Amino acid sequence: MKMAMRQRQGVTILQPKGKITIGAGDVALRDAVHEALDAGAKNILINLRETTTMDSSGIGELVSAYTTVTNRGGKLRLLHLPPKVQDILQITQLVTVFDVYDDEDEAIGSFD
Amino acid sequence: MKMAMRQRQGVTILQPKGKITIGAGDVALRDAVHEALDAGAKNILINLRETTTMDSSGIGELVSAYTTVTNRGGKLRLLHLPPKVQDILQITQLVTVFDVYDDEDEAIGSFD
Amino acid sequence: MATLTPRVELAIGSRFENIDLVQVVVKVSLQQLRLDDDTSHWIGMAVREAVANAIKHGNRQDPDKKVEVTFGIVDGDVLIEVRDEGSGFDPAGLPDPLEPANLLKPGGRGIFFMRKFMDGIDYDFRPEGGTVVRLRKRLETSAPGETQEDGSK
Amino acid sequence: MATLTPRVELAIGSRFENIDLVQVVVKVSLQQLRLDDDTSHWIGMAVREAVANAIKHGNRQDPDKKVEVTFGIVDGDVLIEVRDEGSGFDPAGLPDPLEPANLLKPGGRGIFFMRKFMDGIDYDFRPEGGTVVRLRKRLETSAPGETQEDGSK
Ligand SMILES: Nc1ncnc2c1ncn2[C@@H]1O[C@H](COP(=O)(O)OP(=O)(O)O)[C@@H](O)[C@H]1O
Ligand SMILES: Nc1ncnc2c1ncn2[C@@H]1O[C@H](COP(=O)(O)OP(=O)(O)O)[C@@H](O)[C@H]1O
Repeated sequence: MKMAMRQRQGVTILQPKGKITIGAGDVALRDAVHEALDAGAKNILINLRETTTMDSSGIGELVSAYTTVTNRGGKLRLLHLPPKVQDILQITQLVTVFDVYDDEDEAIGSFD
Repeated sequence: MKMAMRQRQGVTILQPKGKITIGAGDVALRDAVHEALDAGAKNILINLRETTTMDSSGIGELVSAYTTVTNRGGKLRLLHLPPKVQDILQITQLVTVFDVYDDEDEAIGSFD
Repeated sequence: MATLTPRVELAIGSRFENIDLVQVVVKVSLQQLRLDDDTSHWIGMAVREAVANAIKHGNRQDPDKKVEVTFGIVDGDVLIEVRDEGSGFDPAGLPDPLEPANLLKPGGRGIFFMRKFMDGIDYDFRPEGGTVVRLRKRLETSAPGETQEDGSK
Repeated sequence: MATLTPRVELAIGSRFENIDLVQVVVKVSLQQLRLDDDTSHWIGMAVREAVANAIKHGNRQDPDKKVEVTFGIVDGDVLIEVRDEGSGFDPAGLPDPLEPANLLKPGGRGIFFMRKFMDGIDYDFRPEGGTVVRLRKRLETSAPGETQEDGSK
């Protein structure tokens, strides 16, 4: 998994590319979120467009990231869910937890 | 493996797509050559551009096709060898047997 | 579950990287059965979870301990067995990841995924040690997405 | 050849379609070693030939007979073993496919390819029946293309 990180209007946008799965992408996701928080980020948007596979460990990291960011008074939101990731959030009922966007401008605006 | 067959200036051009390997493409290649011969073809050009893998059975079928066509007074030539197929013809010294072309017009012209 | 006529058997060392190897074998094996991509995807995901558990909880990532995967067809069902060398656990006592109290827990969704993605899953603990999980998928089933949505109320 | 520390073991029924399965396992296993694509391609081709022979000549395409493939690393060499349940043959008595008299023969290039693509190949015939072919590739070798060209004068 490769992770891209950029800033836009005070929001840190993370874009993982590849698998978010046990032993590989899960750790990379955690590291990136912690790096962003250490750099002072409050609001994080994770663009999942290029996430090809997410297993239960990947979902676990997403949930951990969510609680960590929220506990620090920030917000974590999701952008561009691929259909299979959407399916997985549905069956785990995590759609009720995450705010999900299909449009980057709208997602960025939502943090105001 | 998928086989395309067309005619140009009295030459039958076969274009196998995919693997020419034991149990699959090798049989398809043999069938196509026999079909062409039964339809009256004398000169056959095999375009290997889309051949992804060729094993010893595939090479065997190519040699069989060559001898069958030649024994009937026709000619069998090759067009667009991918580098790995080229390597295989090199190590088997079959480059000395087959006439190989990189340009379809030139290949077609060679049959005159 | 009756005898499994193995089509393919695979054994790997207990390293997470090897999960991809198992998944690719499952994928190519299912291609031979001409299963549609979606069905094949969800079966592959269930197998990932089973192998991840075997590596992590069963063999505790000891690379010298093996995970064995057997892939076969019995009575029109795809059957996949995943065996480890661990000391087992009690599958009856697992928390439900959909309970509000568990919704934000980082773990505990692997076996839940296997149940959602497959038509049957059962555990067997061998007297000589080692856990076997058997995953079953009916081939006549329609899209797996439907099964999941039905099941997740 | 010393003990083989298996990284991956795979067993398949004797059907030609399963050759793709073996090749994909070899490919993914070699990717983990970060071998370059070319080296990996030629090793995969050698394994195809070994498995094709095991299916065709060894097990005579009896789908109930198994071909077992073991993939491992020993002393920096990639070692791949392919075992069948056949009755063996005499590897010493094989015609040279480069002899002018053999150049246009349809068969007889499989073992020749294995020799060209690998750094070592040897046969073992088990007393209880079955042929084992061991293929070895040194990892420090440069491009396999070079080896081939050197070899084919
Ligand atoms: N193969 C196994 N061997 C031993 N324990 C296991 C095995 N598979 C699952 N478990 C136990 O069941 C629990 C739940 O597994 P699972 O639903 O996959 O979630 P997670 O792996 O995130 O904990 C694990 O935490 C572990 O205690
Ligand atoms: N695993 C095997 N079991 C029995 N005989 C074999 C095996 N592998 C090779 N042979 C014998 O060696 C011969 C040469 O094999 P090979 O070089 O691969 O060419 P081909 O398969 O085209 O004949 C085969 O024809 C067969 O008689």
